[in-house]
Amino acid sequence: MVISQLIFYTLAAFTLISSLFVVFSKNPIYSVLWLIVCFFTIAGHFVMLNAQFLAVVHIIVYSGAIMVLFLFTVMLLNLNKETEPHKPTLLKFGAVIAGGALFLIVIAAMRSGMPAPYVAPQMSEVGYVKNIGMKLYKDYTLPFEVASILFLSAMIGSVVLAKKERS
Amino acid sequence: MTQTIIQTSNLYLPTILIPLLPLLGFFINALFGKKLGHASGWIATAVLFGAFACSLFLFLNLPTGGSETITISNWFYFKNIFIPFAFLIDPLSITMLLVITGIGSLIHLYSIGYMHHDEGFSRFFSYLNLFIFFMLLLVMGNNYLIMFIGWEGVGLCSYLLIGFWFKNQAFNDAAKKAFIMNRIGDLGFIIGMFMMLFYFNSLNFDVVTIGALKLGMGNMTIIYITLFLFVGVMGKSAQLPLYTWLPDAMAGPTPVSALIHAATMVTAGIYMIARSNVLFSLAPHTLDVILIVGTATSLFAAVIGLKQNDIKKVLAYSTVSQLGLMFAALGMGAYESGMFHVVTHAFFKALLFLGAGSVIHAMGGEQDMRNMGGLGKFIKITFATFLIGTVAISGIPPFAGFFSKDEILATAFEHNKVIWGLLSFSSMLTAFYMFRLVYLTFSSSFRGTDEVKHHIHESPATMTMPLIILAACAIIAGFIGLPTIISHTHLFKNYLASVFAQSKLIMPAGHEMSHSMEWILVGTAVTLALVSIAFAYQKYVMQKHVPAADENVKGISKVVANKFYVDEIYNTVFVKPIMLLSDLFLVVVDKLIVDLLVHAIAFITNQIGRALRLLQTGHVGFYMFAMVISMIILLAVQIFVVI
Amino acid sequence: MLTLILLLIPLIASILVLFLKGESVKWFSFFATIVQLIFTFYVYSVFQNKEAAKSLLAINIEWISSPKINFNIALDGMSLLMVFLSNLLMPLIVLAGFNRTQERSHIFYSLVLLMHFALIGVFVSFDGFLYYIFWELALIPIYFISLNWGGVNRSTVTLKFFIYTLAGSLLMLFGFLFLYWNTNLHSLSWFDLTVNHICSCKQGFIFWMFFIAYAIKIPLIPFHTWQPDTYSTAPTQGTMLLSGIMLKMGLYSLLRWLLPIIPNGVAEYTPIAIALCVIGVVYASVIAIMQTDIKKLFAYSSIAHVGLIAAGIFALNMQGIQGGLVQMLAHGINVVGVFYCADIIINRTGNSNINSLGGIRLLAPRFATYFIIIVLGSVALPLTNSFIGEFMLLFGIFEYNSWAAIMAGLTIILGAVYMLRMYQKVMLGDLNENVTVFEDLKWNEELVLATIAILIFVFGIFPKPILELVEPIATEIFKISFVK
Amino acid sequence: MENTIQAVPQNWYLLLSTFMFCIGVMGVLLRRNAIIILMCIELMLNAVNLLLVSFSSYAGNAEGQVFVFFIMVVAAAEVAVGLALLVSIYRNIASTDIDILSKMKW
Amino acid sequence: MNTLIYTACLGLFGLLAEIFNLRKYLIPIMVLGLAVIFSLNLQTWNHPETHFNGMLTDSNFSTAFSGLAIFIMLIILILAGDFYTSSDDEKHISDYMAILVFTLCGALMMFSYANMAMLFLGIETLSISLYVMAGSRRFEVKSNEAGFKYFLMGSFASAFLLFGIALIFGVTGTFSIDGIGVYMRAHADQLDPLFIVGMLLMIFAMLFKVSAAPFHFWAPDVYEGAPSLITALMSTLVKIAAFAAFYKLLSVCFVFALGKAEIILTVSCAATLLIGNLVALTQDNFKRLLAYSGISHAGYMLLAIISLQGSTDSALFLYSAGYAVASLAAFAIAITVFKATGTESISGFNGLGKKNPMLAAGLSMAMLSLAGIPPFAGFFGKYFIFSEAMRNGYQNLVFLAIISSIIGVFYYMKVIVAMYSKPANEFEVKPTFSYQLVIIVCILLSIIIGVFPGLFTKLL
Repeated sequence: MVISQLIFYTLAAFTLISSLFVVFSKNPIYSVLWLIVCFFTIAGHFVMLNAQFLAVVHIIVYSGAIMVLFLFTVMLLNLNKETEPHKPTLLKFGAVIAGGALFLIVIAAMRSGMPAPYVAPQMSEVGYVKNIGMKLYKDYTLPFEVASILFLSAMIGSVVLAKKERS
Repeated sequence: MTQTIIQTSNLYLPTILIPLLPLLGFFINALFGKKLGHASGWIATAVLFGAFACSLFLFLNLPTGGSETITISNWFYFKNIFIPFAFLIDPLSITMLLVITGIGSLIHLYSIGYMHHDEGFSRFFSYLNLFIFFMLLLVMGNNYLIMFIGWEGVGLCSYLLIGFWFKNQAFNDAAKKAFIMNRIGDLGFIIGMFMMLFYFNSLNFDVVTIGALKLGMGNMTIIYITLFLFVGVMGKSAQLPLYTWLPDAMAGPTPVSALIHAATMVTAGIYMIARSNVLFSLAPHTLDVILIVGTATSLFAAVIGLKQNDIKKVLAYSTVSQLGLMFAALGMGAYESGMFHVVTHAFFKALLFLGAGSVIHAMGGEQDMRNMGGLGKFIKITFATFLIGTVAISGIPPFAGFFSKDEILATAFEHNKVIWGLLSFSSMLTAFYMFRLVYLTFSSSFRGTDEVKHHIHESPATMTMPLIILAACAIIAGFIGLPTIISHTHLFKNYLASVFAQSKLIMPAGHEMSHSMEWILVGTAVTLALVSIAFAYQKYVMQKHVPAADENVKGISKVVANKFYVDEIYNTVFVKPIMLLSDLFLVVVDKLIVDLLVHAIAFITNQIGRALRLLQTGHVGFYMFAMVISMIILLAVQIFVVI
Repeated sequence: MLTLILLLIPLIASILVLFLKGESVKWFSFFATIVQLIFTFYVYSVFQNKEAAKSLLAINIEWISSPKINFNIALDGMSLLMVFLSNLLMPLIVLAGFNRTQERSHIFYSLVLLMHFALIGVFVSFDGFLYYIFWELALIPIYFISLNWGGVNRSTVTLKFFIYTLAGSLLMLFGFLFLYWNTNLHSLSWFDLTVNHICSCKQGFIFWMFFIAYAIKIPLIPFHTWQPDTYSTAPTQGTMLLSGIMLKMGLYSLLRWLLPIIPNGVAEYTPIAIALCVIGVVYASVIAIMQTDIKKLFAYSSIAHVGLIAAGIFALNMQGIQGGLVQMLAHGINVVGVFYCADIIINRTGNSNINSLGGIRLLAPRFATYFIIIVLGSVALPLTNSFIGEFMLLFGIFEYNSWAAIMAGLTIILGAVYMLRMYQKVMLGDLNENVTVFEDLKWNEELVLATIAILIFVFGIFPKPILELVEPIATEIFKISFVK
Repeated sequence: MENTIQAVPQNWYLLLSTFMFCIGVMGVLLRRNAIIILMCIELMLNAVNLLLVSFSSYAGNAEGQVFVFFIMVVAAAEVAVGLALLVSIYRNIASTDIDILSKMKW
Repeated sequence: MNTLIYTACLGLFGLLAEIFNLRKYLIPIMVLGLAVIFSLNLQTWNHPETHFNGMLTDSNFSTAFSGLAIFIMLIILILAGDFYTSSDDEKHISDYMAILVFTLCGALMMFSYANMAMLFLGIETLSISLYVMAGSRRFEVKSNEAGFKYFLMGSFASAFLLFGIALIFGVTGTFSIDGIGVYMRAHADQLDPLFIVGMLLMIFAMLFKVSAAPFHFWAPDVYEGAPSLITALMSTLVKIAAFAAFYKLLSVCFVFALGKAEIILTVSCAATLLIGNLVALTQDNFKRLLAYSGISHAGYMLLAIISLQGSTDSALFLYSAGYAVASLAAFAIAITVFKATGTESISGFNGLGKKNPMLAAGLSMAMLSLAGIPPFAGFFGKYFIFSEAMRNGYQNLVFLAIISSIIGVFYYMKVIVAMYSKPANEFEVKPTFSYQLVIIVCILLSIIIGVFPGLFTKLL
């Protein structure tokens, strides 16, 4: 019990710290790296929540694909230095306050409705590949197929946009 | 109330012919005038003689004291109010008809000569015919609305005729002034009619009379009605304070002045009061007002008349003064006397105007008496007839004016000594300035240029004939109304008795005046007239006094010569402020307040748009910031304020 | 069915005319309007036969089921009067343009005929929504006519006009929507609305929604500022349409869609309405006195006249209503006449300032004659068409309040002042140096003016048929509005 | 491991993911570098993922986890397109500062 | 269901066309294909069905809106032929066509979704395609900027949508909209706060998608920067799809919970009306003007959303149709004029009334329809929406809408005034055949809908 709680708190702390670093790092490269850290911690959460398959996919997709893409871009555009001009302090405060306020408001709104800590089913098997596969390929066939259209569109789009040619 | 029965009376045809003939004449002249040339004048005159014949027929065939209503059509109606197009033929209207058609046809005849060289010859006659048509409608209608048609119609014709020589803007101004002043009165008339409609549901004379009788003596409603009607009368009959248009109206051709501004139109007011005598009798306060206004006008105009040098202006003020006298008579309830004076005045004033016209004709258009003198030798017929007219107006027996004026003065003496005094004084002044006119014009030697002197000639027969006829009438017309001291049968009074019978019942009859008293009054009046004539003779014939040139007039004389500056006062008090108001409304209210408000709304809207537009900074960071902030606020409000 | 044909003739003509070119455009439009006029007389003859009229004149078919909107057109005395007025004026308006050249005249006449269609539609609609459609529809052609063929400064002026009137009508739309959902029948049929009144507590609100719309259209002060500019900027035929027929839409609507539908609201606010109207009468008359632009002068005079009509209608009595109806006809004819005269003058001299005109009568006596007749008609001289109407209106106002009548009656005096002043300056006197040549009337101009002059007298001397035509409907409106 | 569900109340996950989401929002508002903003959006999406998985696991409902797949798909697609756009912009203005992109305003 | 599949196939065909060198015939074939799909789509009329285990439902609502969307895309494709004429465009034409058709796929999903996943994917398919299309003029900074702004804000908003979906899933345990609807009905009087927050976050996201204030900021910039044809697409298809999805979402999932969102919706509606119309007053760029006008139209359509308890779908559809045809006509004319004058400013229209009266007349009618003046379709749309809102007791909002309509007329008229009363510029305008066709068809449709609005009122 205590161990799993401990793991949770540690992971949660890491998650938050890393995401804060993502936001506050001056150098984009650091941000990317902190984001990768953050993704790993989230994958850890997934494992904690019996969603092992998802955790794996998460690491592959995010850390493996998306973050590589980010890194590529940062490198490609040669952004690995602190070129970013700073916003006025007032706006910075504003942004922080806005983020905080949003958090407070949402939390306050949800406060009374939080599901009471309850004992979940002894054995949660939903995260197993079998279950997810069943869901995905049985009920969610259409979205699955449609996602390919989305991908196709995004793919062509990216090619069209990023092609380097000038007539 | 709806009379749709086809009239079988033998009076039907002549009655409708009376207005139709002039109307026909109008159409012929208006449509084919150019082609007809001078024949149009004869046509116009002929139709009037026809109308006169018809009027005579009516006069002869209407039983004494009888009256006949001739309904042409049920003109229109609304709610429960029916307005028929109908004519009322009774002694009062016949009297007026005879005067209008009779004098009218003479003046038409005269105009043929007078207007001979004018390029608007046929137009002139079409207007004259149209005028007669409206005047006839005015006196023949059996309800106030028909009367009002005539009332406004004559105003229109007066406008057209005063401004007959439309190239001259001063004449046009005079015409416009006449029309507008009349319209001021007309508003009063209309309001009076509304009150009648409101209280009696009808405008027919008989219905209104019955209704008024039901309301009884001194009822406020009737007082208001009569006061409003009197406002109308003031405009039409040129009483204080709406008289200023009449002297200006002399801008029109002289026959017009004779016909419209002396004999007929301006007496419409008297006719109207006589027609509604019962109403007025029921409203003693109104009568008092009329008496005061009439007396004041009479005196005021007479005073101004003293200092006028334009031959027509003198006559115009004399007309105003005489009208005032008539109103004084009406104001004392002596309707017959008023009417009587209308008739006699019509003759001698028409005569005077036509004579003046003849003089002007002879002088080649010159109207200023200071440039005349000694004309008696050149134009004898004119001089003779003019003199008759002057004597008549001055009240020298046995000319027509004496009888009618004496009657009024006698009534006034009975009624109120002060009024009598004032009216007598006014008569005296009349005699003075009329003889001043005669002396300045006809006696002593010619003061004008030689060129004019050679031009002087007697007028053609078409002009002298009417003069002679009118002069004859001016002599004898008085005999239809001999005073009681001479004869016990007052023909005129008896003829109209049926019309005023009702009023006589209402009004407290004055006690019969003793004969000796009457003789004294007659004597006084005649003496006063003779004295003033003598005074005029002394001043203008003996001393050969010629009025000074305008710029040399000083002091009170100047004030009088300038008509007490009434026009100027009106100009400052009414006209200028309205013009100022007009500009004020346009510039300040319309453009500045109302329009600015409209534009301000548009402007403010636009400015808000401009301000809001600045939110769209183009910075995507700001956009997202704004989104989040508004999201937070909306969430907070939605969740915490309401739930 | 007949009503529908009446409605369709101008519409079809307006489409057909687009395919024509040159002079044939005018002739065709004239022909169409004359056909329409003749047909109107036929419809009138049917109307006289009460039994046949019911089945022949009314159409009521469902157009939209929810919210319920019926294509409900019919003719009653009041509609017929207005239709008659439009159809009478339309040939004159078309004819007036015969000796004028316009660019793209086929579009111009198409718009004119489209406007005609919309106007007829307004007058025959008995469903509030349908009425509203036509009301708005009428605005579009006149806007484009003014915008395309107008004078100086036309874009701002017409835009103001458009937005102003549209603002009013949108408020009216709101009023209609409000009425629809707040009456229990859920219908905008005139027949339903007149029987089934909305609760008195809400009538005051609706009154303002409608009143502002109509006050802008009529126009009453203080909603009038669009009008003088628009009248003087629009091409004359446009001005004739606007002043002759279009502003009658507002007055007609007072009688059709205001009085019988929200009688209590009207009764509640009638003092304010009358005050506005009467003040408007005096105010506009006084302004007209000093106007130097001839078209603006007529525009202000028109404000005064319609103010009087509106005041009479708001006096809420029989003679006021009836007089208002009669006067609408009269004013329509007269105002078209005066604006046409103004156009003839401006067209020939290129000048609209009355101070730099003068002596035209010397050169064009026939024109002068027609002009004075029309002027006299508009100052309501007895035996001209506007006298009876004005008389009844003033009496109506008098019955409501005698002081108001005296104030409104000032129009009799002031009207004469500004009209005669204008006539004197423009037509009389000696020739002004700006006016050296002035051709007398052309055949089409003479035809138009003669027709107007004849109409002025015919309706002035024989007012009874018109009064009888409108009497039943006036009685009905009166009854509906005042039997509580 | 399976016991996490019993040991940690779900509220914590809710709190955690909300907090993370808000950090993402804050980052978006705070930064001017487009790439970092993109990453912050990824952060927000991951917060959602976490929430969905936690709900899914606690309720024993696999749908939540399936949905996470779609979010990943979309995230990937978005990143691809976004970075492509970014590259194309960078070629034109040689910057990834979003505040320079304000040619169109008002 | 079939519609979606066919459309996807058509998109794939577009991609393949490049390979088979069919570039020349591409657009005609695509148009033809869409026409066929349009007619096939009608088959589902009155055959409500659910497909793919509750992922997709065909209903009259979805059929009607799908038909409209297909029609819009058809028009856009017809216009595309003469729009993409530069050599750079020529090269990518099949890509563009495919992406456009995929956009339509996204829209179709948004009409017929029955599961949050489908909604989300539909929105994203639509959006991602549009990010690309908006930025497709990649050598123009404006286009870049438009694409990137749209992208950034769009994905930001998507995140909120997802958070909302997640919360609702947490409470209801399902992504099926019917399932959520069942929960909502069962707990209507005592809704879990999580559910409410989720709902509100979703509403925020949808308000963003429909460009309602205060989430409208992206719209003007993106509309201005995007290629005109894409602007036309965004202001018609995208807006309508977003509204349809919004409507469906609220009416199925949240109808009884809307009391908890009333303030947000009302404020947003009012703000949208005012901001859209007021700011539009000050615009000189025609596309930007239409963007603000689009925002104000969103306000009117939000009125239909707010009063959806009274099932205002017919009114919404009528409004959408009227708005779409008028906008398309306006854009078709505007694109022609832009090409001729080389400027997108309103002053580019100066003197069009003389230069080309037919174009000017067409644009005038389009503007009048957008301004909501009878007898054009725009008026009836407005009328029905106002009427429905009034019925549901939103008098004040209707009044505000009326006021803002008055303001709105002003800027529409500005264009008309420019065309008719300003001196003409030096240019020659001659629309190509396809543009003429589109203009005539759209204007005629606008009038036909205006004359027979009854066809639509009981449609759904």
